[in-house]
Amino acid sequence: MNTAVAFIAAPLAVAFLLPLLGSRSSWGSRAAALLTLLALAAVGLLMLLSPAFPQVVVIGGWRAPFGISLYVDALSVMLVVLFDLLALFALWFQHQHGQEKPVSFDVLVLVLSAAAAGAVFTQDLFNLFVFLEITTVAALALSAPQTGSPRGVIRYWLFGSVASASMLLGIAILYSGAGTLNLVELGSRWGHLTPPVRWLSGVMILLGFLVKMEIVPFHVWAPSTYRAAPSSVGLLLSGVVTGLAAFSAWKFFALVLRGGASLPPVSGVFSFSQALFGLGALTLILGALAMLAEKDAKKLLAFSTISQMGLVLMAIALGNPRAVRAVFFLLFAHALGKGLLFFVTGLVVSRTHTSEWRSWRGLGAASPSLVWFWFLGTATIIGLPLFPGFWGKLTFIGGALEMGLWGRVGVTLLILATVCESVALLRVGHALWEREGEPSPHEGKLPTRVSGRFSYWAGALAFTAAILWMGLWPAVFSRAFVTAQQAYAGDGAPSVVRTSTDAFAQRSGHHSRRDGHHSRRDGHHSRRDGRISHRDGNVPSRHDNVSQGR
Amino acid sequence: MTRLLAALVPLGIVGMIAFFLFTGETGDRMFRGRSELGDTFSRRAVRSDPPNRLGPGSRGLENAAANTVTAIVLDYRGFDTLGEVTVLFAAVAGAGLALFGRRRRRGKAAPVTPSSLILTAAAPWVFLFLFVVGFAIVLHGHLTPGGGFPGGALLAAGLVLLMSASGHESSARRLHLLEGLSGFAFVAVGVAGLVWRDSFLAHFGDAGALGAFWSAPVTILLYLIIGLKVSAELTNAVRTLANVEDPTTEEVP
Amino acid sequence: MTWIILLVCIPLVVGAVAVVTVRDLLSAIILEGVVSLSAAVLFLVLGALDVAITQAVVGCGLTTAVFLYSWRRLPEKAREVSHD
Amino acid sequence: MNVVHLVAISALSLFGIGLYGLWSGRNVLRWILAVGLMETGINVFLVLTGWYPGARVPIITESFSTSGPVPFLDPVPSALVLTSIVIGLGTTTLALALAILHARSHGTLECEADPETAEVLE
Repeated sequence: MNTAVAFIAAPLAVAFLLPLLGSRSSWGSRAAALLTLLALAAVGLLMLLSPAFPQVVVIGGWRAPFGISLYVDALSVMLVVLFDLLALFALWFQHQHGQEKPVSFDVLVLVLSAAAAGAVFTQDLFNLFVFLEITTVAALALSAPQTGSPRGVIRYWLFGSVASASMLLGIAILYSGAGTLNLVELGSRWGHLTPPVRWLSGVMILLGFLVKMEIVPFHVWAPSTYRAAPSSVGLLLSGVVTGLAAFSAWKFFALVLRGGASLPPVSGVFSFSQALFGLGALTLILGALAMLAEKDAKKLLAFSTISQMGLVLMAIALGNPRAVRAVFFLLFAHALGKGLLFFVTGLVVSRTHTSEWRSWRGLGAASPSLVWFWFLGTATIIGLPLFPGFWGKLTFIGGALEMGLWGRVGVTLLILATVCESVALLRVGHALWEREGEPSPHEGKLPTRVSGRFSYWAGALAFTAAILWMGLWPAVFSRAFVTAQQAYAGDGAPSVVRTSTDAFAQRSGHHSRRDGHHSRRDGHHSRRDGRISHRDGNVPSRHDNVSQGR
Repeated sequence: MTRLLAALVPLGIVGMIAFFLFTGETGDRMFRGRSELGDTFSRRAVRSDPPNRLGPGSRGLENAAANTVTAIVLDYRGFDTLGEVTVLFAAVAGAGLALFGRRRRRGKAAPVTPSSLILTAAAPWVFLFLFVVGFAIVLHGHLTPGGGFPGGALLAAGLVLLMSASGHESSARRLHLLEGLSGFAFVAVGVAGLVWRDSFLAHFGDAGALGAFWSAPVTILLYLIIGLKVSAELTNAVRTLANVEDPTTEEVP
Repeated sequence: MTWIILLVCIPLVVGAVAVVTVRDLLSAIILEGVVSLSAAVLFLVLGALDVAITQAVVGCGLTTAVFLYSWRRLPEKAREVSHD
Repeated sequence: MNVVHLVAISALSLFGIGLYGLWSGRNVLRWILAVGLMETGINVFLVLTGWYPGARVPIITESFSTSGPVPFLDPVPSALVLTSIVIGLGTTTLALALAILHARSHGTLECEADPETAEVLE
């Protein structure tokens, strides 16, 4: 069951070979890149159909604490398929509607998708760092503008470098304390580390993730980078790079920090998770407010991403089963909705050559479908009932209300932010839709109709299908999310190591497979008194974190 | 004022880290040096107990590279190294994309350095020297410190020198060929491990005797690949950075 | 042994301070090379030979070379440091 | 306080000096140099986590005996540092390309906040 390796090895192999076809992006290199991603997405979907999850894939034949192993479950395969499809779409869009790019563009998108798959699957902290580093390098290079000022990207590089440095220092401190790099083993040794080691490494590593997630004091790089980057890259930055950072942050938080509960409280007043929750809430509300004031559509979408990531961080910090499922739902909903919004933005920008959304007035008259797709993306993000974001926010509210006062404040902020976000996004949609008033500045000089092309309908309908599927039939997703949440929260994840070790003893060097028996365990242990515990008390360090210390 | 703040905040951060790490129980536990992980690797004892005598000539080991760091870099944690090679590849490709994104380069690119007579005369010999030393370091990576990365860097230095001396850039196509094929070969070795040992990047074949030149064959192969890859990559990086057109003479189509 | 280790730390730290304080950018690049080289010597003294060689060749040699190559391609005006 | 701590303090001060360099200046090239300093500091720190007085080069020779403690420097951090050095070279190359782009479009390496992009929340 080494299929999961293909998601990393195949795009890399193709990426290495593509420059041999010439330095300009040719028909052949485009086809190779697109087909690779398409094939991988198909393989992923087939893997989901035959549920042999979860699997542990051992790399190099070395069992888990010694070598690097990949943990492959339905959730991670779904995420990888999502990332591959987004990468596929970004490439397709760039070639169909964007400016001509050299072959290194295709190469970097492939490398990005390989690294994203690696970071999703890996169970090793340093390996995770390496893969995140690859995504950062690829994203930086992709978003460097060929004309105009690269200042936004330089800021991205600056923040990214400091984040990586902080993360590496955290890893060094953690290694010197715990003597291992495997996430699961780190989690099981975490309780034996001294508080300073826990604090320093936890804060420094999470800082690295938070910068890449665009959480508020560290978000400064994002808007200008999104503005300078082509829309196809904006889609990748928002859906893949940021989503990946959020997923990795969750993985670290859940596996190693044990939901933050094992960190001693800062002062008895608030705990580590509460601090993270506060940061997330700040990000959520400030991002949404900034959207209202923003004139540039790409930056508006950047602030929307920031706001959504704030919500994701809040859910990560809450850490109860529902909130964890909300993390997954929100990541998927955000990637799909934001992908569609960037798609429309990219099309409009390729016609009008401006991302000031007020000057987009009247474009929708020529291509009404454009407006509908914008509204569809908006509905997905803000969470209209029966759209993906709805399930995310509903699960989040369910999780938050279990957590007492903090949760209720969070829900209030979420509602406020959703209102701001809706207003901001709908205003742009309205500008596209508007026919009356002063004549559009693009009147007459633009071939405004974009909807006649095959590539347009193919891309837009693919997104629509995915959004409708997730919105109307979330059961498939929900099942995978519940399984993953239980595996990571309970005995599942530690036995990732244990099982592969056992299997190793029998058949040296081979991968092993776990049966999904833990998925039958009930993960809901919410109690009505506002304190909850994930397991019934037998793991003392694992109890409620956000409401702890009140 | 900002300068003072800029000095005080890092000072505070570093002071805090140092204070917390060096005092109390943490201070006693930090920097003890050996880890269980490192010990297991050093004893080649991940799979089973090593033979009674682990030293030069021991056979039947799980990894016969005498240099433990090499054993970790290319075998136990070879996946990281694949990522590392990819970072370099992505960075060089990205530098190219950022600098030459939309511009078609016209005419001949600028020479890397103006060549002088002495340089032209000495270059082949220095190149030969660097080439031999570079390959020696690459091929002895499993026995002695060094290996593919520094060796590849020396090879690159030789190539760049040759480029500078001859005054024209070496054929981009040949560099791309080396870069692409060596990268592909790394993945191919990984797939070969998948085929023979049922695990990606697993080392196949007989590991040989510890300390012998012909031991750890896959390690030698991978370091050779890495050496070639790194040299192509770095030469390409220098070529990319050195050939940026002068902004005054540049024409934007 | 201890003294050698501590002796190597001096150019490391002093060089680093010089990198961020020296006015001329070209000198800063060269000083960065000195810092990298002292780090390589430190690795050597500590017994991490692999790291020492890689640091000397890649971290010191190549990084400085890449810096200098891009330095040559910077416009004259960009090489100056503004006086604040 | 022994020699390990003094070297660790030098490593950490390299990290701090790099931070100071990032904070105090606006020059892109200086930023790249400062990040390089931070990386060097972390690399030294990382190697140090595997070091103890008397540690030997982790290469198996005649004198290695399977019983008793392994006399080597912990090889795992060394392997990690190798990776980190090469990654550092990669990011530096890319950053220099960005610096050249900056010099091309602004004629200088001084990276001021863009008035165009400096708006809400920035």
